[in-house]
Formats: sequence, C-alpha cells, structure tokens
Amino acid sequence: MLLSDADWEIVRLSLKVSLAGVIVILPFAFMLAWLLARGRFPGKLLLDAAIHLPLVLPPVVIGWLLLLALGPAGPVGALLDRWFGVSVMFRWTGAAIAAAIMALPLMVRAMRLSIEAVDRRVEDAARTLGAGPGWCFLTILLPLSLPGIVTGFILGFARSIGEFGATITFVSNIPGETQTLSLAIYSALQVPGSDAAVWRLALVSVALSLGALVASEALSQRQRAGRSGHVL
Amino acid sequence: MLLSDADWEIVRLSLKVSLAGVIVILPFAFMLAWLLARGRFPGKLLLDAAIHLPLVLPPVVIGWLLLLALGPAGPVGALLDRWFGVSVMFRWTGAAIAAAIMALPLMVRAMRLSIEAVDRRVEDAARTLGAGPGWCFLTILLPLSLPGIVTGFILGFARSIGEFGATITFVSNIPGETQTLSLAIYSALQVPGSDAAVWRLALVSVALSLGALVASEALSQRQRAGRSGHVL
Amino acid sequence: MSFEVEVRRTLGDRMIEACFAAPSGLTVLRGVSGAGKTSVLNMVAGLLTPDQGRIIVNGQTLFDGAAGTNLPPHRRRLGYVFQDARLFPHMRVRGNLLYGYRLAPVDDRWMTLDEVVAFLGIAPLLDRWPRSLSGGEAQRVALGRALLSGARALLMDEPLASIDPARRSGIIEAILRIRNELSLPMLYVTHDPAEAEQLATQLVTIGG
Amino acid sequence: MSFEVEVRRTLGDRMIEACFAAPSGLTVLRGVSGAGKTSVLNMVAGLLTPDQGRIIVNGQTLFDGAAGTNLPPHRRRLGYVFQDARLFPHMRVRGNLLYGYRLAPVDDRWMTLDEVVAFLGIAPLLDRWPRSLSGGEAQRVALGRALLSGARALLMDEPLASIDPARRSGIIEAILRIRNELSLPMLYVTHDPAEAEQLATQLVTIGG
Amino acid sequence: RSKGPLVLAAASLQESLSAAADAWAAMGHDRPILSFAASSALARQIEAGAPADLFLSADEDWMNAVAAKGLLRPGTRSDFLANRLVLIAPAGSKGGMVIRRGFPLARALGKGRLAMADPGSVPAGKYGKAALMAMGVWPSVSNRIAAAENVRGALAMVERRQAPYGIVYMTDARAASAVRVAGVFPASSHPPIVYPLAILARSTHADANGFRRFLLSARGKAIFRRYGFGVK
Ligand SMILES: Nc1ncnc2c1ncn2[C@@H]1O[C@H](COP(=O)(O)OP(=O)(O)OP(=O)(O)O)[C@@H](O)[C@H]1O
Ligand SMILES: Nc1ncnc2c1ncn2[C@@H]1O[C@H](COP(=O)(O)OP(=O)(O)OP(=O)(O)O)[C@@H](O)[C@H]1O
Ligand SMILES: [Mg+2]
Ligand SMILES: [Mg+2]
Repeated sequence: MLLSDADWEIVRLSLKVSLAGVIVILPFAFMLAWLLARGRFPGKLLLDAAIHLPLVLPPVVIGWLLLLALGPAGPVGALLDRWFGVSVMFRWTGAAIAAAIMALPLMVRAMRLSIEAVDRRVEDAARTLGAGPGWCFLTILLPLSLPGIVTGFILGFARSIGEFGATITFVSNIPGETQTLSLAIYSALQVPGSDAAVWRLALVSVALSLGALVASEALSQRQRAGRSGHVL
Repeated sequence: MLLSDADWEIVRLSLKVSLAGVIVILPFAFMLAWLLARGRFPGKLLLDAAIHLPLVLPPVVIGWLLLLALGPAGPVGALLDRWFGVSVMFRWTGAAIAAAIMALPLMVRAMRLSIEAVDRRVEDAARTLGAGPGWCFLTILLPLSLPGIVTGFILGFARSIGEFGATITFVSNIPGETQTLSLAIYSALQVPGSDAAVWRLALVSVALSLGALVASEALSQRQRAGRSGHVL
Repeated sequence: MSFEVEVRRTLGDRMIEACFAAPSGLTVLRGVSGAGKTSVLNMVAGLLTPDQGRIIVNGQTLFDGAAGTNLPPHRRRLGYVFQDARLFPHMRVRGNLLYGYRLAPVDDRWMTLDEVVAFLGIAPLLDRWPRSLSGGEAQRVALGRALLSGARALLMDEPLASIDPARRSGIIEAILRIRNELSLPMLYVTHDPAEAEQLATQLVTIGG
Repeated sequence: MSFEVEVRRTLGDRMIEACFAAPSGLTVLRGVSGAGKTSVLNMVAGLLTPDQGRIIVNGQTLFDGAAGTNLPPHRRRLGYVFQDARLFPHMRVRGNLLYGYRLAPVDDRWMTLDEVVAFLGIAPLLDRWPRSLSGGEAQRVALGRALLSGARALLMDEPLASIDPARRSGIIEAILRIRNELSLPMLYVTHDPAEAEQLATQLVTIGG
Repeated sequence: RSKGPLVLAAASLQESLSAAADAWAAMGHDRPILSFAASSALARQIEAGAPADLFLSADEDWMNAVAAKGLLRPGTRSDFLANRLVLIAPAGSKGGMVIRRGFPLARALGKGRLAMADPGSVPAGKYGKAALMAMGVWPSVSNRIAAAENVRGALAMVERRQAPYGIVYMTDARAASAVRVAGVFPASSHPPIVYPLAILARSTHADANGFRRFLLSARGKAIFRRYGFGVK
C-alpha cells in the first residue's frame, strides 16, 4: 500500500492532533477520576454526568457546543483571544481540543475503575511510613492505577483517531490544518467511486491504533510479569 | 419542558435500541474481555485490534461495513434472510446492532480491566473447595468483576444513546423505526432556526443517561458499602 | 499410605524439593521460612504444577509427571486452609462457610455448619463481610470453610498462627478428634514446636 | 510516659475500648481474637479515628477528641508492622525497605539497610517482587520496612507469627537491643506467652 | 508561504470546486483552501465568527440564515449554480419511468425503499419531498423512505443495491458509474435548486473577490457545467 505525500501529511496531522489532545487531557482525566472515585462532595453526580456528555450527545452537538463556547464570538474564545491572542478556530489546536473532549469520558471511566481497585490499606502503610497525601498519591496510587491509565490512554487515542462529527462541526475540514484521517475518509466517501481511497485511509487508521495497542500491551505485559512473579 | 407525542416515541425507540443492543452484547463483551485478560492464543492481538475498530474508524465507515456485511447483498445478510427470513435493513434491530457494535470496545475494555484486577488466589481457593472452572467463573470471577460490568454497561449505554454515524449509514433515518434521539437531533440541526428542538432533544438524551448513571452509582455504592465494612 | 509425595519444582532461581510418605494421621511439615512448605501444599492441592514427580493421596494418583496425570484442583477434594485466609470478599461469612459444603456430595460431608460454628466460636460473625473481620476471626472462618467442604484430606498452612491460646486449645482438640475419629489424613504446617508435638503422628522437614 | 492511650470507638455493633499508660520499654498487648488489639494500634497510628479519647506518645499529643487534635498518620512517625504484611506490590523488596527510609530526616534514621538486611536474613530477596515471597519472608520485609523508617516508636502486630523458631530468636534479640539501647517505645501484639515473657516490660490486656 | 482564501463549501461540490480551484491556481494564484462539510455545519461556523472568506451553500435557507445576521459582504451574493433532481436506479436494472403526476413509484419500489437525503432537513431531501408532493405520489411512498445523512449517502444506498430507487441531484448521478438515471423530475415540480455564493463580511483575503469573480466567469462556469451543474 503506497501512501502519497498528501496521505502522509494527513497521518502526521492525525497523530499530532490525537496525541496532543490525549496527552494534555490525561492529567485532568486522572484528577477527575480520582475525585469521582474518592471524593465526597455535593454535585459529584452532576460532575459525573457532565463528563459523560461527550458520549451521550451526538458528536455534532458537542462540536456545536465547542463552537459556541470557543469560537471567536463565544465567551471562552473571546477571553482566549483577548488574553493570549490565540484562536483555535479552524486550527489544529481546535481539533485537538475536540479529540480530547470526546476522549475524556472513556479515559476517566477506565482510570476510575483502576483507582477504585487500589487497596487503600497499602496506601495506609505508606502514610505510616511518613508519606504525605501528595507523595502517597504519586508513589502509590498513581503507579497502582497504571492499568487504568494505559487502558484510558488507548481508548482515548483510538477514540480521537476515529473522531469525526465534533471535529468537522467545530473546526471544519481544512486540509493540512484540521483534516485528520477521519475527515479525509469522510471527504473521500463523498466522492462516488473513491472506495479505494477510503480503504487506504481506513487501513492507515487501523494501523495507527494497532501500533498503539501493541505498545500498550507490551507495556502492561512487562508490568504484570514483574509484579506477579508468584506462581503460588 | 414538554415533550410531544412524537418526542416520546423517539425516546421510547432510543431506549429500546440502546438497551437491546447493549444487553444482548453484554455477555459476548464479557467473554471477549475474559479471553483477552486470561487467554493465551495466537491472534490474540488481532482480536484485540478488531474489537477496537469501531472506536478507531469514523462511525460512518463502520455503518458502511455493517451494510456490506449485513445488507441484503452482504454475505451475512443473505444468510440471515435465507435461513431465518429476517432482514435488519431499515429496521430497529439493525439500529440495535449498530449501537452494540459501537459500544463493544468500551464494554470490553472496562470489563477486562476489572477481570485483570481479580485476585486469582481467591479463585484458587474456590477450586480447592470443589468448584469447577465454570462454577468458579460464575460465582467468583463474575461477581468480582461487577465494577467493570457496571462501568462497561454505562459506557456502552451512553455511547449507544449518542450513536449517530453508523446508525444512519446502516439503517437510515426512519421515524418510528430507526430514528433514535441522536438522529432526530441531527435532523433538527440541519434546519436553520431549529435550535430549540435541538436543545429539547439533547436534554432528553442527557436525562436518560443521567438516569442510568444514578442507577449505576447507587448499585456500586451499595456493593462497595457492603464489602468494605472494614474501616481498619 | 495416606500421602505419597515426591515432587520437584523450580520457582525463580529456587528449587523446591520434597519426598515423603505419610502412613496416616497428621503429618507436620516444618522447615525454615522459605523452605517450600507452602509450595508443597500448593502442589498437593493442584494449584502449582510440579516439574516432575508423583503425588498420591489415599491411594489415588493426583499427579504423575511421567504418566501425564494431573487432576485439576476441584477434582482432588482436598480441604486447604491457606496461609492467608483468602476468603471470598463478595460473600458474607455464612456464604464463605457454605461454599464448599454446597458443592460436596451429601455423603461426603462429615461436619455440619452448626458444629463448625460452635467449636470455632464464629456464630456472631455469620452475617459479616470478610473485610470487617479481625485477623484471627478470618483465620477461623477459613478453617471452617475447609472443614465444611467434605474433603477427603486436609492441607493446613499455619492455621492457628494468629489465634489466641484459649481458642487454640479448643481448635487443637477438634483437629485431634478429626484425625482420630474420622481418620482424615492431614498435612499440617506449623512453626510452633508445642503444636507440632501435640498434633503430629509424623514429622517431615522440608528443605532440611 | 511513652504511651498514654485512652480511646473508645464503635465498629459495627462492637465497641472497642482501651485505657493504659506505658512508662517506657515494650508494652505487650494481648487479648482474645477480636478483642480490638489491631484496632487500638490503628488508632495510635492514625489510621482509625477514635470516637473519643486521647493518645499521647513520648509526651506529644497525637489525638485529643475534646481538643480536636488529630495528627495525620505521616506526621506521627510511628513504625507500624501490620498483621498482614501489606508490602507495596509495585516495588521490589529493596524499594519497599527504603520507602520510609528515604522519607525520614537523616538524623532520625537509627538503622541502615545493611543492618536490617543482615539480621532479618533477607539479602537474597532484595531484588524480588513482593508477590513472590513466602509468608515468613514477606513478614520479615515488612518488619524491616518499619524499622528503617526512622520512627520514634514502633507498633507491631504479631510480627513473628509465621517465622520459624531459629530466625525468631535472632529477631527477638534485635528487638530487645532496640528496646534497650535505643530505648524506643513499642506496642507489641502477640498471642505467644513465651514471646510476651521475653519481650515485655509491661503487659496490657485489651477487652479484658 | 502565502495561502489562498478560505472557502467553506457544501460537501456535494467537492469534485467540481476542487477542479475550479486547480484551474485558478494554474493561473498563477495561491490555491484557495477548501473546506467541505454539510452546509449546516459551515453556516454555524460562520455564525460563530469563523474567519473564512467565501461561503458556497447547498441551499438558500442556510445562506439566508447567515445573511440575516449580517455576516455576508453586501452585494457579493449571487445564485451561482443550479441543479436538477433525478430518480436513479442501480446500473443494469431495467425499466425507465416517465415522471409525471401519479407515476407508479410505489409499485416500482415493491418491498424496497426509496433512498433520499433526509426529507425533513437536508436540502436534497426537502427538494425531493416537494417534487414527490407535486407529482402526487408522496402519500404512497412517504412510509417507504430510507433517509440518508446527505445526498451522497442516498446515492451510496442505490449504488449498493440496498434500495431499488433513489432521488439525488443530476450531478451525483453523473458522477457515479454504478447507477443510471431512471427519470428526471420536471424543474417546475420543486423550488429552484440553487447554490448561492457570497463573500463573508469578515473576509480579509485580497484574493477573495478575485476567486469569486473567477467562479462566476465563463471559464469558471464551464468547469461546473462539466460536472453537470446548470449555471446562471
Ligand atoms: N517467582 C519466584 N521467584 C523466585 N523465588 C520464588 C518465587 N516464588 C517463590 N519463590 C521462593 O520459593 C521459596 C518457597 O516459598 P514457600 O512459600 O513455599 O515457602 P514456605 O516454606 O511456605 O515459607 P514460609 O514459612 O515463610 O511461609 C521462597 O523462598 C520463595 O521466596
Ligand atoms: N465494620 C465492622 N462491623 C462490625 N464489627 C467490626 C467491624 N470492624 C471490626 N469489627 C470487629 O471489631 C473487633 C476488633 O477487631 P480487631 O482487628 O481490632 O481485633 P484483634 O484484637 O486485632 O483480633 P485478632 O487477634 O484476631 O487480630 C473484631 O471483633 C471485629 O470483628
Ligand atoms: Mg508458607
Ligand atoms: Mg488483629
């Protein structure tokens, strides 16, 4: 399968958008997962529901909401422009934001599952050894939640590679700037008789996430092998 | 907020499609999660990758693949028609299939995370007490994976409420048969000045999944409260 | 012979070896920490597969490396009291106790819930969740669970490690009764010389 | 006074109460299984909050229900050997041992890794993962981890429960040395009368 | 490197407008940047203040909505292209149909469905519904519609023989080799199908008007005529 220069450009852009989105959102996702797993505060259920929104609403609606909030006329967009002079409209950064938002619920849920599975008595042991809450979080909770972090990352990455509706609605379909793999596939689908292009691009998508999958499996395999040396 | 009869009809249909899809796929998702968590077989990575496909590819492409496979001209579709005389084309059952396929990767991943967190030594204990592999699976592994099952169910349900691209491509947008909430929202979005309808339907979507969320939280709360009575 | 064990297994860079035959009654396994006592019990129970050797209990071959015999754990019907209690966290104490009982053929059961609850003193715990039990309470429930499973032999890994002296003597008496009246063969790990003295019909040192 | 403890706490339908003052040295806590020994240690360590009462260690008030004082566990600097080993599963034995050591101010450290490794006999285990340790090995590592944390007092919950007699006497000697030479106050739970006899400067019965 | 003006265009113009942009670039100008998506999505982006230069809508409604908000540069709007509506069938199927009042569409469909863009919202669907109503056959087929996400979706359904007939634009039928035109709807049977073109009020690109004038020129129109559009 030969990819044209334009195809490579699309692949590069997709990777940039997805990775940037998912990596930037990762720490926030973990904090949210932690809050939902451990916190007790009023409005927790509302926060939980809000995080699920990108999953529940059609992506096009999320794209539109992003447009209303972050577009040049939107409240957040206007502030971004005034304070930092940046605009995410029609920019790859906007696509990364859309990818991150769409990936968020998947990441939070996976991480939360892992956090809830952590044995709090092990954390207690760390506390008695002099670890403050922050250090305990970093050295005990975080590494013990690694399976959830890896799963969250993979789910989020795959989701943002496949993201289409929110992106095209929010930042349009601009080659070289916001036209990711999914959008390019959409464009190809609009042209009768371009099935070959669709297949080619779809295969590239699949290859990308297969790569991510292999990497993650190798990572968690190694981790598991280490810890559970006990065959008893 | 007042819903018209037509709106109620859409809500009813959406619930039917999502619940049917997610509930039917649930046992398969669990078996797949179990295979991936515990199994060692050639092609495991390929199976893993295949399960992620609905996440990685734009939903429209998935809808299209479903069409190729399950449509009247497709191999599976032809068999279904010949053997059972059923066709899922343009039917709500087709929408449920699309919803289930799109929900699958989320469900499998969440369940797998929980299965991997189960302490196998507890299962060993059950084995020594006379439990065969099947009984051990039912009475130990399954209940201990409940957090992952609940999370998988919620993610899957939310995802299928929000599912749009695969559904409209596969089974079209037929009021009363395949027009779920997401499709209705999309239709409304296409018409200038129909923002009110979009908001109304979007709110209904959110309410539905908020309901599911509350139910699931209550369930897992109860479960957790019971088991971890130990404050030590 | 109640137990004929001749096994060898590599764990990491350690090699666990054991070779003994126990006529009947209660065989105490001793040995320094890390000698391989738990590993031997796991091999007898079918939870750890020996690299080579043979395991015969009550004349039935459970494992034979040469012949390729390897009975799965649930067919061996050995009651195993683990070094850690390993209770089922999602079942109450009663559910834990009855798990094996319900699976045992009626004829194989040689103790009732009431008897076990009485001599272990766990009546007040029946409706509790395992996570809320104290160390000694959990250990007693684990003991009861194994006794109720209608096993044909018992494997016990320091079953009295965290049980107070008063209770301990009561339980030792019960074990002696099981040994003598039911003539159930047992493998029993303990570090306590007094306990070994009281219970053992035979002493085997692992990794000696 | 090294420990002044006067606490009360309801757990489920049980009420745990303890009231004692220990002048210095090693105080053995005993009591039947379920009496509340572990609960008392948890309250002293700050892992379980008493409903009411006071806890003073070495003259410092760690908890005072009336005054609203409640120092978090990591500020109490008490080395705690848990009834279950509770090692960190994602760190090797060395990482477990050094976890508290690295957090302790240099001046507070009163033992080195080499010393601990030597008298516990865990040198071959340093690069192993906790899950691969035997019961007694894990228990020794947990003991070493607490000793290395530069604690100002020690809480030990049946630390020698699954350790063989040979090792046990070596460890008991070391504990006696810590008690006498460093005059570190200790609360020590054991069911073994001989152990209590050897170690205790004072005996306290919980739930008596 | 300098960039051409940013053109937001309806997805159905993908091939023709790309060809026009190439021709414009061949004349020594910077190639315009083309973003193809649903007219509704593009219009919402413009409403949100997106910095684009030209808008080519697939129907008048969305252009009117944008105009009503004062977002068009006065005097630059023109009805640029025209299209016809056709009835299509899979290539190789038999039977032509003269489209006149009461033509036997329902009978021709048999158990099959009529593929068209969503008649409730998507422009091509709205025109199609109007045409069928004018011919008096809407009541007999209204429950046999397979509504697609857009006109290309309807085309694909017929291409893949999921539906025996479909209603699409003449231009779509021309572009696809797997379908044949079974009949052409009289121009009087539906409101005129026009693609309006306008420069946006926020446009700052010096070439915006030049490209617009090129599109409206004889050379530009010739390109679109090649793709089957009527030009005004
Ligand atoms: N994966 C492994 N790699 C290396 N060594 C291992 C591994 N698994 C177990 N071992 C070692 O095998 C030995 C036997 O362990 P086992 O649990 O059988 O000892 P034990 O006699 O029961 O000791 P204890 O009295 O302390 O419970 C131990 O030294 C243990 O560290
Ligand atoms: N959530 C709870 N509900 C009811 N009872 C509880 C709960 N948590 C603890 N208990 C009870 O509190 C008592 C004290 O437990 P603790 O672990 O302190 O006992 P212990 O003296 O350490 O016993 P052992 O010697 O067996 O370790 C036990 O009887 C235990 O069952
Ligand atoms: Mg052992
Ligand atoms: Mg205790």
